[in-house]
Amino acid sequence: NSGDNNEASAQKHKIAMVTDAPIADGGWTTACYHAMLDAAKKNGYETAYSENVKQADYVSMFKQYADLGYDLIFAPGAQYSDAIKELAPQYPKVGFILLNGTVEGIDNVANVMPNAQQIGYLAGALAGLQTKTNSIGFIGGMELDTTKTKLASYEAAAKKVNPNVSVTNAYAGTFDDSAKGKEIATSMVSTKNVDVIFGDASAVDAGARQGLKTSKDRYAIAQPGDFLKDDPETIISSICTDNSALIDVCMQDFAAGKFGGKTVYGDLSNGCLSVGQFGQNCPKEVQDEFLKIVEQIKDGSFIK
Amino acid sequence: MGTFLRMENVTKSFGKVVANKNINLSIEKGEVHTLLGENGAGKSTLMNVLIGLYQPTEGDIFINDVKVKIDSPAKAVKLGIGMVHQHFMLVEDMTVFENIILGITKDSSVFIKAEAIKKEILELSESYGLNIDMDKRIEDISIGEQQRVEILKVLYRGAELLILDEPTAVLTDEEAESLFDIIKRLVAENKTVIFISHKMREIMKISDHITVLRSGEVVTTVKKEETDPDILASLMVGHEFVPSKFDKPVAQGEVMISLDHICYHKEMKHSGLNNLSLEIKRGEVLGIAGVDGNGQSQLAQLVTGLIEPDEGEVILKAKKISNFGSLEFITSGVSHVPEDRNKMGLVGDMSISENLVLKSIESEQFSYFRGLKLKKKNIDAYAKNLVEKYDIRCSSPEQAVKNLSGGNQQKVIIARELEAKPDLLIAVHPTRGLDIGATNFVHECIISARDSGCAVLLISADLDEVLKLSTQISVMYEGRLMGSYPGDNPPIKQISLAMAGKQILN
Amino acid sequence: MRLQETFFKVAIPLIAILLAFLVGGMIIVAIGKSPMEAYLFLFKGSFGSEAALATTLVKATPLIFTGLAATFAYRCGVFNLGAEGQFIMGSIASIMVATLLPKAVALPAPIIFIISMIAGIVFGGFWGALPGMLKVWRGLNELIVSILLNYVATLFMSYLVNGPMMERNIPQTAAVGDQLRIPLLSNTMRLHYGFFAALLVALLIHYFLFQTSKGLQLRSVGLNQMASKVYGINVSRFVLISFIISGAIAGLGGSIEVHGYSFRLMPGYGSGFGFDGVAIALIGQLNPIGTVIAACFYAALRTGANMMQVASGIPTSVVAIVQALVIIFVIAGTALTNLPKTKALLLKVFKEV
Amino acid sequence: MDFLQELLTATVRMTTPLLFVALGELYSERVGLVNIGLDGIMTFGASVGFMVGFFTGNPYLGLLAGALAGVSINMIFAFCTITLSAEQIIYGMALNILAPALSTFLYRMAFGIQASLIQGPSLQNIPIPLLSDIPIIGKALFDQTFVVYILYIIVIATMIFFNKTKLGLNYKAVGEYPKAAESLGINVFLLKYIGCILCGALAGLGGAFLTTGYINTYSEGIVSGRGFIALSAVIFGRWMPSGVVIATLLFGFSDALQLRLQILSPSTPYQLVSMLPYVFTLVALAVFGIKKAGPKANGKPYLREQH
Ligand SMILES: Nc1ncnc2c1ncn2[C@@H]1O[C@H](COP(=O)(O)OP(=O)(O)OP(=O)(O)O)[C@@H](O)[C@H]1O
Ligand SMILES: Nc1ncnc2c1ncn2[C@@H]1O[C@H](COP(=O)(O)OP(=O)(O)OP(=O)(O)O)[C@@H](O)[C@H]1O
Ligand SMILES: [Mg+2]
Ligand SMILES: [Mg+2]
Repeated sequence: NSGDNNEASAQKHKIAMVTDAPIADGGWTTACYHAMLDAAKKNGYETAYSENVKQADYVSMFKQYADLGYDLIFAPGAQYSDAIKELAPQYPKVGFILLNGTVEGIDNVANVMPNAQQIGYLAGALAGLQTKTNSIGFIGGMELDTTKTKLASYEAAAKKVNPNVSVTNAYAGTFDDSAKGKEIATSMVSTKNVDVIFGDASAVDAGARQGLKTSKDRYAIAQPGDFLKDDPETIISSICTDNSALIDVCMQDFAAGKFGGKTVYGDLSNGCLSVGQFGQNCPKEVQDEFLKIVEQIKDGSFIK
Repeated sequence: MGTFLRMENVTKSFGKVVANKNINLSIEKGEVHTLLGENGAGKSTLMNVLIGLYQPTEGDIFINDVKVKIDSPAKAVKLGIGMVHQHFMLVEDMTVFENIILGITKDSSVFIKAEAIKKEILELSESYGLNIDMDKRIEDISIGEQQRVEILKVLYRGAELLILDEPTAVLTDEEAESLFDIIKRLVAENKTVIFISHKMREIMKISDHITVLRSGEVVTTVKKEETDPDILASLMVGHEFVPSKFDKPVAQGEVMISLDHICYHKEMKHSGLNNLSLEIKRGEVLGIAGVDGNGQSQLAQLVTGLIEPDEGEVILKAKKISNFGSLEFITSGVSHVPEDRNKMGLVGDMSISENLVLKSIESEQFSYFRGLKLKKKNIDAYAKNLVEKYDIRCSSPEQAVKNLSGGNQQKVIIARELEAKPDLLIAVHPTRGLDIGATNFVHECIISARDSGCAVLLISADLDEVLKLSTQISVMYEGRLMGSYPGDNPPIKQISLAMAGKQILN
Repeated sequence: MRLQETFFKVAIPLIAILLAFLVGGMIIVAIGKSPMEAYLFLFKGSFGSEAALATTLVKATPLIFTGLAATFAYRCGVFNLGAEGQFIMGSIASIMVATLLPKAVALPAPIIFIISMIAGIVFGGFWGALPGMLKVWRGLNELIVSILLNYVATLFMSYLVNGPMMERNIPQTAAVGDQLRIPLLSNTMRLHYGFFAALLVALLIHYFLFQTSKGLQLRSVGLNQMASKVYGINVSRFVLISFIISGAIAGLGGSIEVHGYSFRLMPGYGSGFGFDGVAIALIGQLNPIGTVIAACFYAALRTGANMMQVASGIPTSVVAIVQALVIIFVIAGTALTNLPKTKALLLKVFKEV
Repeated sequence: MDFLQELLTATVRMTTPLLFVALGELYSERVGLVNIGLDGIMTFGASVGFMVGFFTGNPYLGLLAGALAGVSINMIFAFCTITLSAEQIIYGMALNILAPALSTFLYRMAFGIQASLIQGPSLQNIPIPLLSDIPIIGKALFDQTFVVYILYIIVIATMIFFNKTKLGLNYKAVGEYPKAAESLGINVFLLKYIGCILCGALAGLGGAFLTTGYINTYSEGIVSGRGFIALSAVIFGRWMPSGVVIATLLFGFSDALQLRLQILSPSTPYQLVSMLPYVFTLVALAVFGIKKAGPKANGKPYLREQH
């Protein structure tokens, strides 16, 4: 039976992910799930997941996995911090990986932080270069901390490369109503003549891209995967976040017995962040200019 | 003439209640066959079996000697059976016209050809003397008018066999007469009628055969010529039956209630009140005769506080009412037997005992601390007592009121209202649907209330009843009172004329 | 006869559950898992241990409150589909009192706790009063008003959680302080006393509905408004008050959830509780005690399902399918026994036996 | 000008799924069945419609499949509430649990967990000559997909059905007083089943429109409460086809407007702006008032041989 701790660890390590969204949201959650799968494959872990978990149930879900002898528990968001804080001390042998959040002072918690600022810079710079109407948009799902950071740096970067640009933003209030994404995009186009949109709202983004398609010369910057083939006309490029590298680091730490108590950052320099393929509607000049800026962002010289 | 319809060993039970037991009945083509029986004897149930609303637990039905299985009313319609139900089958939110044409498949058109059908119905209603405004909604017309709609409905369908379950309960004699004319015409056209009524006079007048039911079983079937009302009454109740007679002393008591030039929506002739004044003294029964739908409902609602007059004053126990609302009237000792027992008189889903005590539940008899804890034992005992006293036929006082027969539902209301020992009793069609024994009993109750000093306002479409009980009689017509007549030796002719609005006396 | 009837009352739901498991089992087999193991975990997860039982009862607590709120309104003949909004408003009131009041004035914890409960009751009652008032005074359909108010309450909570009451850049409010939390039964039985408060409220409502005059009158209003009017009952007042009380019950449920279990508000808080409550009230046959039992049943399915999902790795969707099947079959089973035809059949069978 | 036209186009687009579902509910409620499982039926229609559209490459087949899927899942509701006379609210809830779960299950069986949402074929707009050139409203009303035109026809047919036909009258009578209807030879059970079939088909279509006509992907939260809004719209529309059209248009319009306001005033918290459609409706309701209570027998189980 899977409840037996020693036996289980003697065989194969196990990692479980708990998420409040559907695992197949075609955005953030799916990306995290695939990251876990990739890292698990590399390190020979068994995986499990629980989706659509309500916030009130985080603790009991973590606990159930811990009781079942899981070695690592992966929590993809700052909203899991409290639950981890409550439970981690009770299960010192279990490693908790917290993505996008920080819990300090507990040894068996590893914080994993893709650099949201860099993501915002990348998207903002590209949008600022691409726009012809000098009006760009940003769609958020919920007002998460990382979302706000991305928005702020998106705006800063865009203004830096194109001082005349204005940024419009909207929150969908959901990550999974793709129809709403379409409406937000079309209204951004019609009210503010927005021509490039960067979305941070999973399934909503897919809808937004379809909204953009209804007018001419409107483009999207996708994330967190390289989604170009989904819509090569609308997408000019993707800002890719590869969390698997970060989870991989955690797994290796775990094997080496030095897990936790620290924050693992992910950015352009360690390959966690990258720029995806360019779409057919992204002019060569823009691409060249942008790639230069990517280097500046990487070495920290873009905005100080 | 052969046997048109035959029921063989029909039994119908609802769970443990056996409503019909081994019924054998044969009905000839072109006759009027009357079913007679006490309240709860099983008449309606048997007819509901015939129309396909209920499935018999056992037994067979034959039409023209062919065995039929009537498993739905649709089947019954196909077999040419139509029924006027005791509890109306009218959709309240629809107009009279819409109710009449519901379910009709006379022509094959998809759309409703309103103009043509209306004309047809109008002709029909005129030829039978059943006048009714076809564009009014059922909600807005009186019980009497609803009855007329029900009759029109079956007539328009042109059934071979018509079942009329107490169609005359709320009709005036004159209206009943025209219904009898209709029935005669139908029979002349070789149609068959099953008629249910508690009124002996009507039964003796219209029937060819009479089948008496008692406790769900057939007692006997007799030819009208070979029987008389007394024999029938005894057959029905199982012992000899002598109706009571009442004297009519002149009332000396103080005035309980007086209405002074009351107006209420007087522009709506039939459902308004126009400059109406009256007073009722203790020890007096004021009978209001009239065709239902001439403002009687509004009058009853006014003197029970359910509606407020536009003009005029209501003085109750020498106090001018300023605050209308039924609570005010109830606490002043007004009891109300409302016209529509299902809608206004009873909470069908509650038990008999709950319905009996609901109005006085906060009295010391039924609860501690004005309602904080019910005295269940007292309530049970009280209900048991009333069930016995008023002869409410039920399986137990815990039975839901909606499962009682129509007559027994009425008895529950009578019991509750009279036990409150009222100073003023408003009784609207108080014996509607009651059998003769029960009717007699209710009459005795009303008179004994009168004798103990209660003032009574009796509103009834049954002129006999008004004549029998009233010490004073008025007639209502189009929202007005048409004169006042003594209860002793009343001028029946004048009253009848006044009911038709034909004569105004001073 | 009686005995046999009760036997059927118990047997039919059990058979229904078995059937639901059977159908669900086929799906589980189809995805290559073992249904026996899955169901074992379902049971283990809901009743299998003290901890599991505690979780079940803790989860049942808010559902009991929203279920009672629905029951109470239903009994007065009005549909309160707004228990979710009222629950949320009650929770908002409590979280405000519990997190802000101690900062403003120094009051002993029990006093703050009581103020918080009252605030929950008042806010919930107020949110329930709105559809009540609009129904009584403007003739509006309470169903639609209460649904719309759910959305407003949820968005209002989302606003607070993301705006003025946000804590540490995470969309959630600050937590209720330790001394304001409802104590647990014991360390092994991690069930807070709020559950017993829910039981108490259920008993009170049961007493009110069936032992007091106002309860009788309320039920009569629920069954026949016109007749109740004739009986001298002030129907509008009953409708309004029952809405307020219904809302207050839900609001109190919110307060207790905040102080007993969730300790803070966050996105998605309370979602679905209102509709679950209505279903629970109906499954419990609009009887307060029945409502408690139905809520526990519902909660057991939920917690057991979590365990089943985690332990046997069955996807959440399949778990939800099994849950829905259980509800579908159980209610269908009871409905089947209530049909006149089945009743007659049973009667016959018993006669022959 | 452009803003207005675009606002109206968005209104029509956002109203379409709502109106489909609301009409379905209208057919259900007028025959006495309150179905609160609309979200579930829609979700099932959306997922099945999407999958069929994807695998056949034909969005029209997707629509058809969505309607059929809606009908089939609603048969659970129909059987339990009509044949077994069970409580309607419970079965509505049950559909809301079952159908989305079933959708997810089938969708993942078909596609697994992909990195991004699968894209299917989508309906193309078919501008109607002349009509679509009418200023302002022309484009909004007559440069739409095939489904929207179908919807116009359904609306008109529904109005005629309820107001002019015999069957419509009988149908309404069943919702008001089934026993009376039955006593007149109307087949209550049949009409109730028809009501469920229509409700399932229309709600399924509404869902399928989301994934084939509105956008061409399926995500698990795609329906997001639209069923409940449609339910409210039926009540707000006083159980009349024309009323339902107006009510859904009001919801659609205020939602479209709300999104635009949110974009025009980014400093106002979006939650407060999002409240607008609901508050707007509440105020409209309070001002106009509704005295009607809906079909009398609505929500009540109908048992033969019982009072
Ligand atoms: N649906 C039902 N469920 C249970 N009992 C019923 C039902 N319908 C009728 N009964 C019972 O069957 C018996 C016969 O009722 P029925 O209505 O046929 O009487 P009736 O002869 O028509 O009386 P009345 O003259 O008062 O109308 C009554 O005892 C009644 O309580
Ligand atoms: N016009 C109406 N509109 C709505 N409900 C009605 C109407 N008439 C009667 N009812 C309801 O129908 C129920 C009883 O009527 P039903 O026709 O079933 O009795 P029945 O068995 O025919 O009675 P009986 O045996 O006395 O003739 C009552 O609860 C009443 O409230
Ligand atoms: Mg009868
Ligand atoms: Mg009867």
